Amino acid sequence: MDVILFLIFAAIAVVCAINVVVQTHPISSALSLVGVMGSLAVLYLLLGAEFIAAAQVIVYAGAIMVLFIFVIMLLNAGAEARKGRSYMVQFLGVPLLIFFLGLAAYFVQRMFPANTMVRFGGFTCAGTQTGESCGGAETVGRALFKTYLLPFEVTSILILIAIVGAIVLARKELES
Amino acid sequence: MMTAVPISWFLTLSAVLFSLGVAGFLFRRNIITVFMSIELMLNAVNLSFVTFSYQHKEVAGHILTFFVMVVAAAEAAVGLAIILTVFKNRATLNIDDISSMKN
Amino acid sequence: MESFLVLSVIKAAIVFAVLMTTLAYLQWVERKVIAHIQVRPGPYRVGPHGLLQPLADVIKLITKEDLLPPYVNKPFYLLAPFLAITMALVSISVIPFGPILHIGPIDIGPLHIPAFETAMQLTDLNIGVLFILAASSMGVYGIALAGWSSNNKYALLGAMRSSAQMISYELPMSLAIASPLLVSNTLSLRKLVESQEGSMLNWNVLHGPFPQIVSFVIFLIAAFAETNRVPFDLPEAENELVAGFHTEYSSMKFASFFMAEYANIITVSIMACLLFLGGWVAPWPAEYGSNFVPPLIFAAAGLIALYHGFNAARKRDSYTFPVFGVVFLLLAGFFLVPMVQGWLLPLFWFVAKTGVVIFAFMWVRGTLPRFRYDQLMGFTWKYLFPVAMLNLLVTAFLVAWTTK
Amino acid sequence: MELWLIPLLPFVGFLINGIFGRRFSKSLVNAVAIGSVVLSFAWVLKTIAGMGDLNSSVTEHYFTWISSGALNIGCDFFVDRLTIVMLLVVTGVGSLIHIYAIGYMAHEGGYYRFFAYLNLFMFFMLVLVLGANYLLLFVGWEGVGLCSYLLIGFYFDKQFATNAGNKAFIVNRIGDFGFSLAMFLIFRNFQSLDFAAVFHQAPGATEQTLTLIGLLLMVGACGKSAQIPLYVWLPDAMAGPTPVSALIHAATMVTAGVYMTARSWVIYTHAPGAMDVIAIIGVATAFFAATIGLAQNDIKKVFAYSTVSQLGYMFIGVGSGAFSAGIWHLVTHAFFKALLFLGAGSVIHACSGEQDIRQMGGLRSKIPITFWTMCCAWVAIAGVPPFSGFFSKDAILLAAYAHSPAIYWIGVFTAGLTAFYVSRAMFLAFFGEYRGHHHPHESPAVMWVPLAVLGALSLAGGFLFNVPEFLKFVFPAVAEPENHTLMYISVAAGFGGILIAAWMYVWQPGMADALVSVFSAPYKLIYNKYFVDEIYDATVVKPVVGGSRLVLWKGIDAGLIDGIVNGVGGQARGVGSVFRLLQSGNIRSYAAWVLAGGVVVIVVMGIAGGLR
Repeated sequence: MDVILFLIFAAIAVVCAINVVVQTHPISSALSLVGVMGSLAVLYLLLGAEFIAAAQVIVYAGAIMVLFIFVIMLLNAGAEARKGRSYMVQFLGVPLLIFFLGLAAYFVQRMFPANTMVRFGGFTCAGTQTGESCGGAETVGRALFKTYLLPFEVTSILILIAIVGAIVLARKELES
Repeated sequence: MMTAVPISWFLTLSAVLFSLGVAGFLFRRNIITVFMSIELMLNAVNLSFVTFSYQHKEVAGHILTFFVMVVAAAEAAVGLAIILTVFKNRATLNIDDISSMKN
Repeated sequence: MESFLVLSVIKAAIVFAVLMTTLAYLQWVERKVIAHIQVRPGPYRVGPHGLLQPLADVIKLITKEDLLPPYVNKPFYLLAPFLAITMALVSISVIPFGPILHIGPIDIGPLHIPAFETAMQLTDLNIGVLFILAASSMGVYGIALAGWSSNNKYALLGAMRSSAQMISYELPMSLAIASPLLVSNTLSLRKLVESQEGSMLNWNVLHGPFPQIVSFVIFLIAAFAETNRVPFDLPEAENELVAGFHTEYSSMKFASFFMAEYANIITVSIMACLLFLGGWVAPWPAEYGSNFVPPLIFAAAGLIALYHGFNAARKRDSYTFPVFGVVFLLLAGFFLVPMVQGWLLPLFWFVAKTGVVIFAFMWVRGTLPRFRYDQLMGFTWKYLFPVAMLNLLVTAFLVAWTTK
Repeated sequence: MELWLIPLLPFVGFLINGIFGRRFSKSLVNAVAIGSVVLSFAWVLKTIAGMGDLNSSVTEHYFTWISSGALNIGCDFFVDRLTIVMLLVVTGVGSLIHIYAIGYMAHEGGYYRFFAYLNLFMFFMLVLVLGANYLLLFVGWEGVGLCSYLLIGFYFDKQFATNAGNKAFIVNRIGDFGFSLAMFLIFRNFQSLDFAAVFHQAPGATEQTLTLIGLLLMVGACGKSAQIPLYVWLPDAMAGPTPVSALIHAATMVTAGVYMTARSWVIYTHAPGAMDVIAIIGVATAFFAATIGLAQNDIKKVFAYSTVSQLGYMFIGVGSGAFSAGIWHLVTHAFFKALLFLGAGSVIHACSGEQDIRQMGGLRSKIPITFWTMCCAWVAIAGVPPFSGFFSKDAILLAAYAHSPAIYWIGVFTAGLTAFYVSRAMFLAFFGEYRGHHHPHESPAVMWVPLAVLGALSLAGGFLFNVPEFLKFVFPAVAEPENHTLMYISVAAGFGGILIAAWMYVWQPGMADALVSVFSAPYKLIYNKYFVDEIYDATVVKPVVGGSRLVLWKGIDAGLIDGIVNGVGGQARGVGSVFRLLQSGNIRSYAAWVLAGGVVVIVVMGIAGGLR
């Protein structure tokens, strides 16, 4: 059951990711990215991270990607032009990328023996009663507002700065 | 019938997604697409965070993922604003044309 | 395992059927309500009191020519309505309609089903609220894509407007949802309702350290905007942009947008009912005779119908009203059967409360004029959002204060 | 008993006015500023009432401010009889002057700014007075310095005002340097800065240590209380608004040095050498300032030098062991000098900005209330019995006589000079006929009511507040010989001064000019304040400025530091010119390089076995 779920959504994620890369039109890429995020959300559920899954959909798919699509629609940029290709990138990038992927996969296999398994609802940790996943809103919230309170506050400042910066950048100059 | 998934599969998937993100970054010219590839990489990293979190029976990974999301949101806001401004000034989204930082 | 699957399939089928009919008939109800607000009969020809109007509409929409304009971006043009309707319907899957049922052993000839219990709900996520929020936030895509892909400036403008509006109003909506969650201290919709058990005074709108009346109002306003309804129906402001994002759509695709809108209305009304109005909880406990309210209502309705039916003045209704009257009286009797009361009464209260909220939607549509776009945005960012934030802060403070 | 409330109230006033004052109406600013100060005065009274018989001192510990190693400094407040006297003077006179300022500043710009600074000053002054250890005292000490700087330079659009502010600040730095050295020394010897601990251990320390500490403290006191050689800033400080001159540069801040010296009486009593130095400096200052005061024509300058001279008296008092007498003179001086300044302010206000007494005259009939109130201060400062100045000055002189008769005689002569120059100012301003051009007008009630109150105080202050009696148990008793002849002598000196002034400026007008033409050389000398400013400029300021310009700027900064920086930059450019070849300006190639780096890192880690 879990394996099936994993395989289905991993496949969706990979296909969508490839689509992100190969599609020429930004909107197609954006929607494929949304697909990746949705399937990742399901995988998070499989890993017992309910809250993160919900946040993934709400924040990433629901807000960030909508922003992207907005911009793409506003600029109404068509398919990208195939010009000014930098050969260095092609010749350096492709082999490097393959090598990198191979390395990563190899080390992952070497470092994580197959005896550590993921089961649905298997994510339990101290402080949660049996049956309730550790990734629920309660435990995450506790960790967020107790252990990681300071980083949390700092991120709020970060968001504020981002808002101001975005407004300053995107507003049209009044004098002109 | 419940059958479990090896944890390494998740990490491998994350690696694959990450490499795809890098590929997008390297081979795409549309600055928005490049930006989206960055988001893709971030997602891949989030997946590995959550996986490690599962492995160590720790919630810290989730917190980290949460922060990555927040940062991604901020980044998207600012980055897209920058893209808008660039498009306003140069009427292009081709990343190879935006190379005024060269010497 | 299999039993779980079978049960889920059955429940899904029931819910889907009911939902679809409701969608169809909701439109009839709306037209009737608006009509009576504007002192005119409304749909009247097709069937008694136009009761078959929805059927006719469906047939019309299906049989209409499904034209595909040139210059549209085909895949997205086709994807958009599908996305819209899916995201609208998917949130139903986590909504509880009533308490947990205990169904005794059933023996029908050969097949024997042992006693089991099941919730009047498809799935009980313990993050149900977040799920619904997520679904509603995904709903933007349908509209945005529709507007963009149909390659028409009115459509694009409408899409821009509505997605901007939905994103903007999602913030006060989420804040308004968050405060009752604080009061009932859970994210699961079922637990949410169970925390409001008892009487009217335990409903979140009245109960808690800080009655959630403010967030209830905010939630309703934001809901109007979320569903692109009057007075926030900028996306389909006929006089400005022909029909907004679904200008280029026809027949069934158009219908699916329509259904999506009504499905959203139902969803938000149910949300309001669950979050603030105590779901299927009776306004006052059964020992004070709340169980006799529905039968009385139905009986009264039946008697009125009969009276009018035998009133010679109304020729048209001389057949329909008696039928209605009898049906209502039978229903009234049905409510008194103890065996079914267990699920019928909660369902009644649930439907009643949701109906009230939905009626509010139609009432407003019949009453209020449309906002100007800048007013719309200014309203949410300048007033709604701060008030919601303040309300959330006060609630959080009081909850923390009282639970310590 | 919530001592913290006393300084906090003005601070709150400062915050409110400082932040929102710009938007407030004047009446609202007044309400906040005066209200806060008056409230803190009321709280002082309540505190005193709560202390019963005031023989036991009260210390309140709020929190540990600094704690590092042996250094452990708490934020403590401390009240004993001495503190009470200071509190009453600061808050009482302060309140009166605040009220006066309403009228005086009515037509000035930066209204809210002025009152915010004034409140801030009150806060720091009260911290200074209440602090239970040297560091907290120093905090207030620096704070009042800051406020004095801000308020002297209040008319920051006038060059001389800003210069005066800088002068005050810099000269005070010298004194503060001495003070901080003294604190280091105290901590090194007594491992604490708390008054209680220090004074408990002080008798045990060797005499030269105590003398050194005392002298360094005295340097600080000289800076703050404008004693030779650091008095030069005070006359220029009159560039500030007159209420400031009255509050900060006459009544309260400048007496901080005296307070500090009296507070550390234990140290001084065990270091007689330091005390002698203090007494000598005091008498010298008193005499020189008085002589300068003889020839000044700016009414505020006259009173400024008179302030310096009176401070000298206080130093004589504390220097000759009569701490209580010094504090007594501090109190009475606060009354009559504040009154003199406020009166001067009222006169200036009346003559619409005219400060030169040669341009006044005959104002007695035009602004009678101001005249009569100022008369009170006049008789008080001239030492006419039985008014306040007479008592305190006499107590000091008697103590000085017991200490060394020479100081006494100079003091008496100075008393005569004091009487003379104050009378001169009064006669020139109020008698004869009006020589000015503007049309004088009496000040509003909000200005003359405080004058009247201060007038009553300077008349009756002497026998109303018998400070030495009040402080009997705080300081060691000094043998004050009941010597009536000495008393008569000083009184005679006072009357003599007045009579000579009357003779020169009322009965025989033109006499003064004749004298000036006769004694032109000494007149020029004192008219130009002994050229002290010029001397300092030549000997201290110019060398420092020139040296820093030549050595520090041209040599070290431009030569050495910039050389290093530019050198590094040059190297970097050299290296960069090599790597610049990599910079194609193509983001994606950069990304490719980053990827290459990542791959290398992974490989290295794998080889090194980091990835097990």
